[in-house]
Amino acid sequence: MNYSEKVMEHFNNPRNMGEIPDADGVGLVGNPVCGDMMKIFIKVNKDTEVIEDIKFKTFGCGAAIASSSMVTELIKDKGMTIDDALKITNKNVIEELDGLPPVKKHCSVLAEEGLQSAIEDYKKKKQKNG
Amino acid sequence: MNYSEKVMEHFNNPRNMGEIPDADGVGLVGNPVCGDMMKIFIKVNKDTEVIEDIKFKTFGCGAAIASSSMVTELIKDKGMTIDDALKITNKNVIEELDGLPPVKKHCSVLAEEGLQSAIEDYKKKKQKNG
Amino acid sequence: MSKRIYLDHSSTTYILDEVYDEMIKYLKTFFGNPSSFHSFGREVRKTVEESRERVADVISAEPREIYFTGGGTEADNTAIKGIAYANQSKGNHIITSKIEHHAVLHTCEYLEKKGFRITYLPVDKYGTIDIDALRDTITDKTILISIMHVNNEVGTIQPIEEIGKIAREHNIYFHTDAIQSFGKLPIDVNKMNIDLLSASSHKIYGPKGSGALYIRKGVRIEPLIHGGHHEMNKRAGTENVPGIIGFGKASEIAKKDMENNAYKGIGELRDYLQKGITEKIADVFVNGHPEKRIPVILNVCFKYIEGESIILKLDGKGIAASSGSACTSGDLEPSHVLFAMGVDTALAQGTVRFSLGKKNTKEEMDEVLSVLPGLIENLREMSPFSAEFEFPREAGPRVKHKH
Amino acid sequence: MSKRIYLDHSSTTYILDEVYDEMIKYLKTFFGNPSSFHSFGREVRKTVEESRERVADVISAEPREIYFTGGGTEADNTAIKGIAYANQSKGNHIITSKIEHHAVLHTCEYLEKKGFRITYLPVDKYGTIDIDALRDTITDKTILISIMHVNNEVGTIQPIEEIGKIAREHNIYFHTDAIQSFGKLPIDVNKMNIDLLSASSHKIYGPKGSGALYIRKGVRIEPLIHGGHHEMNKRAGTENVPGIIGFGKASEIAKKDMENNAYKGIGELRDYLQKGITEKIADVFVNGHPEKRIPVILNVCFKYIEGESIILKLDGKGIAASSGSACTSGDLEPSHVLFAMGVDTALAQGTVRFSLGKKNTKEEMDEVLSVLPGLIENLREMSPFSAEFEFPREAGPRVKHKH
Ligand SMILES: Cc1ncc(COP(=O)(O)O)c(C=O)c1O
Ligand SMILES: Cc1ncc(COP(=O)(O)O)c(C=O)c1O
Repeated sequence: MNYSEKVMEHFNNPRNMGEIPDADGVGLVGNPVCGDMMKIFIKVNKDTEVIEDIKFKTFGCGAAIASSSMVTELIKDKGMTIDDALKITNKNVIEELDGLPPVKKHCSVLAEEGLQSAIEDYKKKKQKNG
Repeated sequence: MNYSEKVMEHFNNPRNMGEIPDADGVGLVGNPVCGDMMKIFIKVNKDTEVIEDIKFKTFGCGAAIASSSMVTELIKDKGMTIDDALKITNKNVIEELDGLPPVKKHCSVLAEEGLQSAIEDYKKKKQKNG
Repeated sequence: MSKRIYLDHSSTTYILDEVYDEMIKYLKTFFGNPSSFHSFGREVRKTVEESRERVADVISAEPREIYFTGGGTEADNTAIKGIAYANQSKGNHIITSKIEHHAVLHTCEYLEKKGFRITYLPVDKYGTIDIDALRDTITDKTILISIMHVNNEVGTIQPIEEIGKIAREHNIYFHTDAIQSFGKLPIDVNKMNIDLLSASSHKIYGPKGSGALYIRKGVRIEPLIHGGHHEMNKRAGTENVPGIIGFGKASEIAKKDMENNAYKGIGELRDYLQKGITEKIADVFVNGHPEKRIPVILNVCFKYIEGESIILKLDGKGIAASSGSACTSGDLEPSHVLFAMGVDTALAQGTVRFSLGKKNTKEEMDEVLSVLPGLIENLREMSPFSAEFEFPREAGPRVKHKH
Repeated sequence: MSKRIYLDHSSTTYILDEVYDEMIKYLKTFFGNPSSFHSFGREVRKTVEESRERVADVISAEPREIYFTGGGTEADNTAIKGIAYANQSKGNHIITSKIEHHAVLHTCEYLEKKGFRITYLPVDKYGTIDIDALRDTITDKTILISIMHVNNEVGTIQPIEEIGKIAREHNIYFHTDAIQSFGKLPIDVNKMNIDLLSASSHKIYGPKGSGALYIRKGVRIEPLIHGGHHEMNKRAGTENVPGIIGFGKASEIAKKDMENNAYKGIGELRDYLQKGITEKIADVFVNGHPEKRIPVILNVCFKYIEGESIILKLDGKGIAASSGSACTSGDLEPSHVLFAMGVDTALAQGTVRFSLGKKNTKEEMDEVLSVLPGLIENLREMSPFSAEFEFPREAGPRVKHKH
């Protein structure tokens, strides 16, 4: 099993690692028992619905950490709205990482789910808060 | 599988190889189908019953040829009577050859049987001829 | 790359120079087939038989009780399937443990499909099998007990002399997978009442692709590989001659090493590393028996982070170790060994095995100790878990643990 | 000893220098376990996969269809038992031939004990299997046809393309033991409709203890050796890395040799030797097909004398050949191949196989031709048999011939 250079680069220099204390949405997916858990924090502009900040914390293997880093980078670099962000799939993550070993595909799925879960959380909170 | 030096010496320089045209007894044992056949010729002194000459012809492997050579040498060197000769067993042959590989023990048995068969033939002929 | 530090000897070792020198003669000059009758064959046969003696010597066996195989896994398969099929008329029950290597476990699971009943003995928190459970589980249908000597993940040494005694009392064959202990711990197949024993060359500084099965004389097995008359009709196939020669030489050296107490020094290094890690890093748990543990293995759980990521970080620093995490192996669950020992599964995901060898130095341990704390901290910073955000409790009874 | 002449290449070959040079790097420098995650493992994994490509290339297969084994015998066992057990629900009938290698025959005999029905196809006097008999013997319970490509004793080439076609028409798996032809004759597993193919490294100037099984993608087998996830779960056990690397390099060279028609020259030497022997020595019979025969094998019966004694005499002169005689193998009856071809058993006892290799020279053939006649005469003088005292006729029907 071999990781691409891109995966290693993101693993060693993860982008957007950390927490957002006053996040507008937080997603928590995976299970440490299965070896991967991701927490994704987003800060959303209420008017434009642009994701203005995104951060992650991940328990997991190299692919899980690199996927988290990549998915947050994709969002942040492009200044995406939550609608655009919801279009991001694990395939995008894999492509941008120059591929993942077959047994590691699920890590990119987790990144997709983590992002979606954070956005859902944001929406739920928004609804609640009126 | 390895032959002793003694076996190789007898194989390469077999003693008493050949035929005795006017033999007093001839033994033919074994079967070419099974890979070994021995023909033993003896010349016997009618009065003393000493085996005065013995020769062999053998179809077979290294052990078969060496066993033939050894059994004839045992007889000839010692000037044996047919009664003494009948006491020679395959064990003697194996010992004198410094051993035979396990799968080759039957070759020494053939030598013993060849000798006995030649002596029997001699006895039969003697009886017939009075 | 010359300054890399290798701490994965329980996975595989390099080949010693003396082993190498002997082997390459049989790659280059003496290439004959040992089954051949001519001089090219005979000159090789002789050395193959010398190797058999050298391997036998390590465990006080007779040379003709040693059968060369293509590795440790093949030896395990040959022993277990071989005894099972040869004794089907006597019974169908086999006893093994939950912490065996996959070479044993998957073979046993396969035999379950073929109508055998397998008991997987539990272990305590140190990874020692439960001798009373062993006694209780024996029935008159039990034909084989297969318990490893030393566990390859945590290093715990099993009480095989006791097990051998029980097996002998009940007239049951006893196989031990000694792949981690052969040449490292003293073994006497007679004193220990071992009927079959698996060994592997590449764990003791010999070449890969070469192993051996000891089969006590008189014990019948059904061969795994059929064909020519090789290895006294118990293992067909042209012999891996250089592999056998290398294994023989490695065995000879291993025996001398044991006599010279070479593993005492390695054990001290291991303890030094263990002490350093537990002192310098918080939330670290050492697995395996505190004393009855082979001196080369140090298995540690680093809480809150995952094993593969640790291995990757170490690898980036030129340090090679292995992980008990699920991710590395492609399975979904982590080590069946730690699970059997009752280690919390989330914690078990953060496992690293350091396994030491003959040439490791204190300087190398110091290097690891200087690098590791920062690297663990770095990963822990990335982790959502911490003393404040603890692992979730494992919910309810888990599904059957796939080995 | 430097002037010895080696004519036993079908038994095993020496290792080419290029193969040796590549192998020893993986004995000494690159010792990692290819399953390991760290740099020591990755650098080895890469080359193992390159070797897989090189082996695949020889038979126009895809790399992922190649599974490395511990040798040719293991490949045969894996293929036949693997297909048999995986398809038990479909049927229990296997078709093979009377002239297969023991690795196939003894495996089939073993399966007979496990409830499979085996048909052993007859061959004609040239050792070619009877295609009509093959067609006639297929039933709806037939799950596997296993026919070798080239016979190892007499060199006859089987019509495997035809066999493949028949197998495909009937939806039956086709395995071929190509251990004598791999890298020597062109093979295309797709054109020839081969589903499984066995190859062995030490027959093509690679190391012993290394083989491969080609399994067409989608074909399911039950593994022979259970354990870790190696070789895509089809063959457990730490890989024999140097063996695999050597096999890969040997395969690459063999492919080039075929492209450069290297075997044409060897065939001419073989024919030269054959011509010389038949001209200089009376009562000599050449076995195998006159044309459809691999160019490296010359199998000859010397009437009135026994094979082992010829081999011994040749060995005394520094010439290595092998014998088809019973004595050498420890069996009681000689070659099952010659028997199936209808060769008189007494005559068959006097068989010698000369098998040529890449480095044999015309001078060496001349040396053999100068030595052999005297040596045969010498043995014939010792023999009780001659034109005057002929072999006894074989009496009545013989008991079942043990393979
Ligand atoms: C305890 C144990 N059993 C079996 C094996 C398998 O041995 P091999 O790698 O030689 O196939 C290993 C090593 O991988 C092991 O540590
Ligand atoms: C036709 C054939 N099949 C199988 C084998 C067995 O292969 P290996 O020697 O690699 O086990 C051989 C060679 O011995 C052979 O010639």
